[in-house]
Amino acid sequence: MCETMNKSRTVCKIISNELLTDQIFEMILECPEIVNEAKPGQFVNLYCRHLGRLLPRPISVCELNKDKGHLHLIYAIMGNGTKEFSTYNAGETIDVMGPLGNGYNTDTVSDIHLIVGGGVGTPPMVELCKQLKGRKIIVVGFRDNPYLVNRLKEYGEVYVTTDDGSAGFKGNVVEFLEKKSLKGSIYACGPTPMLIGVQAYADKYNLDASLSLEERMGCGFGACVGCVTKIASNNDAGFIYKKVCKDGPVFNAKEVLFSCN
Amino acid sequence: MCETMNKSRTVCKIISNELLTDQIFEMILECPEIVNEAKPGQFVNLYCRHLGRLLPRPISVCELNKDKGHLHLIYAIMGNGTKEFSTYNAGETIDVMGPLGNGYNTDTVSDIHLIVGGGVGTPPMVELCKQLKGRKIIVVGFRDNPYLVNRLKEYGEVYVTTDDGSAGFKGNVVEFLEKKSLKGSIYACGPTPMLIGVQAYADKYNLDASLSLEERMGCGFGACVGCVTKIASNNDAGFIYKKVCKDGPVFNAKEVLFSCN
Amino acid sequence: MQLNVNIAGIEFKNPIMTASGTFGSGRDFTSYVDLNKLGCVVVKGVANKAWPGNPPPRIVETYGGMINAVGLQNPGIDAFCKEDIPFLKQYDTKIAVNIAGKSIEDYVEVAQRLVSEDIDLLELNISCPNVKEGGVAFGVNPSMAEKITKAVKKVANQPLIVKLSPNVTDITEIARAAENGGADALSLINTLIGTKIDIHRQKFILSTKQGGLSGPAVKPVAVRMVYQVANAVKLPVIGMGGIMTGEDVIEFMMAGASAVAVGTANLLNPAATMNILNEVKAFLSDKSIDNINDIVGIVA
Amino acid sequence: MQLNVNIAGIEFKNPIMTASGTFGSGRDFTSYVDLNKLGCVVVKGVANKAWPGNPPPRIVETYGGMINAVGLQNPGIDAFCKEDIPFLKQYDTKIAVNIAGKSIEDYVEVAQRLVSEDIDLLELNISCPNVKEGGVAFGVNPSMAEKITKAVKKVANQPLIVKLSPNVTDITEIARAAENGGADALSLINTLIGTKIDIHRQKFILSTKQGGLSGPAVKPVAVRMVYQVANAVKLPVIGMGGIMTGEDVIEFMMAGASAVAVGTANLLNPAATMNILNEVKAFLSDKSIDNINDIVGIVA
Ligand SMILES: Cc1cc2nc3c(=O)[nH]c(=O)nc-3n(C[C@H](O)[C@H](O)[C@H](O)COP(=O)(O)OP(=O)(O)OC[C@H]3O[C@@H](n4cnc5c(N)ncnc54)[C@H](O)[C@@H]3O)c2cc1C
Ligand SMILES: Cc1cc2nc3c(=O)[nH]c(=O)nc-3n(C[C@H](O)[C@H](O)[C@H](O)COP(=O)(O)OP(=O)(O)OC[C@H]3O[C@@H](n4cnc5c(N)ncnc54)[C@H](O)[C@@H]3O)c2cc1C
Ligand SMILES: Cc1cc2nc3c(=O)[nH]c(=O)nc-3n(C[C@H](O)[C@H](O)[C@H](O)COP(=O)(O)O)c2cc1C
Ligand SMILES: Cc1cc2nc3c(=O)[nH]c(=O)nc-3n(C[C@H](O)[C@H](O)[C@H](O)COP(=O)(O)O)c2cc1C
Ligand code: FES
Ligand code: FES
Repeated sequence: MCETMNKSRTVCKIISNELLTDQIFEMILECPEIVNEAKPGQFVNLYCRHLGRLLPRPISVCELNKDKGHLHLIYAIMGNGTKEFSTYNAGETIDVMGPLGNGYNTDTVSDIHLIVGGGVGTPPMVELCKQLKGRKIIVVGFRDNPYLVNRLKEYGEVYVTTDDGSAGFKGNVVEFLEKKSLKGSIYACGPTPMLIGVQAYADKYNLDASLSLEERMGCGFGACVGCVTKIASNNDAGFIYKKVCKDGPVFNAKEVLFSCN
Repeated sequence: MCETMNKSRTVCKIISNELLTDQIFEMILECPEIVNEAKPGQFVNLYCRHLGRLLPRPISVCELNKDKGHLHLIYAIMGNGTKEFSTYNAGETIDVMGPLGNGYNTDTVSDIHLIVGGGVGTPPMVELCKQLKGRKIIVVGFRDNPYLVNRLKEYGEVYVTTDDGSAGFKGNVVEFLEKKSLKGSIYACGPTPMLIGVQAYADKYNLDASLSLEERMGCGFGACVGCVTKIASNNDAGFIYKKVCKDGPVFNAKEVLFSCN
Repeated sequence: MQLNVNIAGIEFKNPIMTASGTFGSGRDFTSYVDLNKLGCVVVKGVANKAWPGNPPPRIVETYGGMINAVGLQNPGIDAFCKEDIPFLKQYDTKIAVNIAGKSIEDYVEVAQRLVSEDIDLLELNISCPNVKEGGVAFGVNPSMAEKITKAVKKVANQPLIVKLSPNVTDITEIARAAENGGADALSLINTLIGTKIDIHRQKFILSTKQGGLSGPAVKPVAVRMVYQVANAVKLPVIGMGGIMTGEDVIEFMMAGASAVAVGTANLLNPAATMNILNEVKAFLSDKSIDNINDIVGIVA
Repeated sequence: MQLNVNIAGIEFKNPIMTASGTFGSGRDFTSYVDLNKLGCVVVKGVANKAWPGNPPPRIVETYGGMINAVGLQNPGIDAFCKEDIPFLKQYDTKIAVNIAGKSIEDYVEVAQRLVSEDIDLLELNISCPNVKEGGVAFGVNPSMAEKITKAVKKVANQPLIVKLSPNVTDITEIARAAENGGADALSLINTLIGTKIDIHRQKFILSTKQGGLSGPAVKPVAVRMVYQVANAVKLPVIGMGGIMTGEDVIEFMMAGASAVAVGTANLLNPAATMNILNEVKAFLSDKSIDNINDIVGIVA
């Protein structure tokens, strides 16, 4: 538990902040303490300078460069906060807190690791692939423009899907898993509809699956009980709310109850 | 009237922003349009970047460099907004609106112009002295550290007063006027207690006096009716409220009713 | 793209109005704003006689907002009719006159005086927190609100908007009272009562101790109240409170506002209404929404 | 420099408390905050039984603030007594338990259950806007407020703070009702009801449509209400609503608060209370104020 609790808000230097592809940026931060501690699947809080925007923006650890003490983050412009981040320049600073949450278990022994990323759920897969031992099959889906594909290729076979068929398989990642009937221990991160599909797939073929969830956050470190998700339980209601920021963001697929379940 | 009404908020480049003396900064902005139009005694609105701080900070025109299109402003750190300004660097930008208000009448023919500045009421006196024709006696008062004295010396005899006697005459500017029984057309800017003293002095010796007033502003261009001051009137109440930002900030001393009058 | 909206039988070319007291009668804005492009100009509150307003300081900044205690300084209805109506009639926009008063008789007198003037709407300000002697009392008490609405409606020649106070336990109660009194439309919110202390001088900053809070800080409260009121009455609702962008306009309209008013934003940037109008248009065209009326109250 | 304050007979080492629901029971803060340095920890609202809380999304950002609709998720009083009280008793600070309920009986049950527990104060939350079935109704109706205060006071073994809602026409009315009911102190403000719409998806962001607005945006309303209440009752007042800095603490105390609670700021920076405490000390020493109690209500 204490891996989420060590660092308060700190000021970090921006090493670079570059456009990767349409609306997608990579920001590299100098923060050796965070890098030393962080695990794949954990995230950091980024804070805006616009002091009308008080709440943290949670962004997953994408890659850790322990030698340089560099933290790589990849983010999509989704609203005003991420738009603001995209205007930051190298040499400037940003307020960061982390690492936060519980990441993926990277000690699992499995014949095949099935890495499944969708959209901005893809970035955390880079550090995960780096740390996982064994054979990795990597399936990443995008609406249109794929990114990170070459970086992922260093760690295993990579399959790309796009909604519009402009690159790789036309369709979504779950359709691709079915089509190729891929089996293995699943590690997934992406939009909720994708995670629901992955959960069903894992259930159908009785595969282990770890899902990284998203929810709106007030604090990111467990204090506000804002970021909850339904987790199956034996109580009367059949569920309890657990905190995505602190109990997750990675949960066992077996225990997650999506609201349409 | 239309001199106050031409320019909306514009983004200006900061040429320099340097500490002059304890808590006092000079900011030079590149804004040829404003410089071309501005008159001594007018002011500009500066806007903070901290978007929790929405209202303008009115700052007087200190000096106009028409050749370069440079506007010189001198400001004291008085609160969070001016503290924020003091952190800005050359090359960055700031939102500015102006010139605003009605400045001093610089066409007055008078044997002697008596220029009286107190504290951060001193900066507007630089451009005023530059533009006024005729003999100028300049009296400037400070709590302790004087500034701008050398720049003012280019335009006339300069007398300095300090509250603590650390430089020049020990006492305030009005005491100095009395002591030297200085006479002439008065142009004054400074804290309210000083202006009240100047008003009384002008009245006693029947001198013309223009006073530049300060009030908290919501807009700076006449829309909110927030920045009013009591002006003598023949109505039942004996006064009407006029807008400092638009009807002033410079008023004839004869018509100003300070609240302790 | 259809932007025009209809409030109580008056057709605005677009839903962007100015909030009373933040735009004067438009004179200070002519270099920044083409008044012809506004849906409606709502003028600063005007009373039967000239009012001096409160002593300064009248304005103080707060986090994401401001507090004002102007206290309805105004030249009185006669001066207003003589100077401001002819000025505004030069422009192709609608005119709403915001009425201030200290007693029912005061309000009625102003409405009466406007019977034969060429203006489009009346807005009854029963919610100004900055005048001790009245106004606000009408806005927080349902039976008073109904009574004053009735009295003004009886003499009024133009459709009557009643402007509601947010400083109440249940705004729908006051909204229904105004509806029962015969209001043709409702506008909300006026300012929230707030204050700020100068901790160095150990005193209130405003001469009146407290004043009215406006600006983006209050928007969540305003949108909530617009939603509540739009779902409680049949009257068209004019939404305001913290509008800074075109997206804010869309939010108010989706909550149930048929038109909106821009207030504090005018003070921070005199060209605000024009920027906001452009942003509204851009949003609609981006989402392929042909008629802005289609989004009114779409969120339920 | 004397920082200690006394609330209803309980001596705090300084006036800095945590606002209920923004600090859990302190566990998530131990790496950032030395709990021994706090005047008092006010824990997250606890009910007679475990409550699940509202579905997500529960949180949304607004300009200078946030809206929450947590809905008082809590493990119930038994789990709380077993786990949280022993945890907090490790520290040299005071403990206030914030009580949530849906009926008078619920509230009474929790107070009763705490009679023999080693805690210092009770805080009665009759102002949570996020639970449909009750709570808030007690906070907006004076006779209900008095009744519930009386009922809880009758069984309570610790001094009773009553926490007031800002969503009322006249907060002094509710304050006096709580005083008449036997409250030992009052705390205010709870959150303002507000909402935000996702204009792209055309729906409310929060699962409950509306929630409670907090953060610096609401401070002017909070300071105004603290001033009003402190001047209307004899009870000590605990001020909160948007405190971000030591200067904000001073402002609340000058308005009449005998102690203050830091809420949303804890979420934005877990070390907030410690920074704020240092800023308070710096202000007092800068102004040569020896006893913080000397500034309470100094602005009149
Ligand atoms: C654990 C976690 C890890 C994430 N990792 C990444 C990542 O690596 N790369 C990436 O591009 N995005 C990631 N996201 C999503 C990212 O946090 C949001 O896209 C971002 O907060 C949007 O902020 P905004 O100001 O641009 O949007 P706005 O809509 O303007 O934000 C308003 C508020 O809503 C919150 N919000 C909006 N969308 C989301 C969302 N999808 N999830 C959580 N909060 C949201 C914001 O944080 C903010 O408080 C992650 C989210 C979570 C919960
Ligand atoms: C016409 C005019 C010309 C001025 N010229 C100069 C100048 O040349 N140099 C200079 O140093 N100062 C000048 N001032 C004063 C300057 O505007 C204030 O010191 C400044 O606004 C304080 O801002 P702050 O954020 O640091 O203080 P804060 O107290 O944090 O400001 C909070 C709010 O109060 C307002 N405010 C606070 N003090 C004053 C004040 N004295 N006058 C008006 N508004 C105030 C601010 O604008 C802001 O809206 C002038 C004021 C006026 C009205
Ligand atoms: C400086 C100022 C003056 C105001 N004067 C009036 C007024 O005369 N009559 C009125 O009904 N409302 C008045 N208001 C309230 C506004 O019309 C509006 O209801 C409120 O400010 C909320 O909108 P905003 O947040 O966009 O400013 C005034 C507001 C401000 C800021
Ligand atoms: C996430 C969150 C949860 C809250 N939960 C409670 C609660 O359980 N009981 C309560 O009395 N107040 C609760 N509040 C209200 C706060 O205690 C406080 O009154 C309010 O947030 C204003 O203070 P602030 O602006 O400093 O946050 C909660 C506030 C927030 C932001
Ligand atoms: S974001 Fe606050 S508990 Fe998770
Ligand atoms: S500051 Fe708005 S009228 Fe002067």
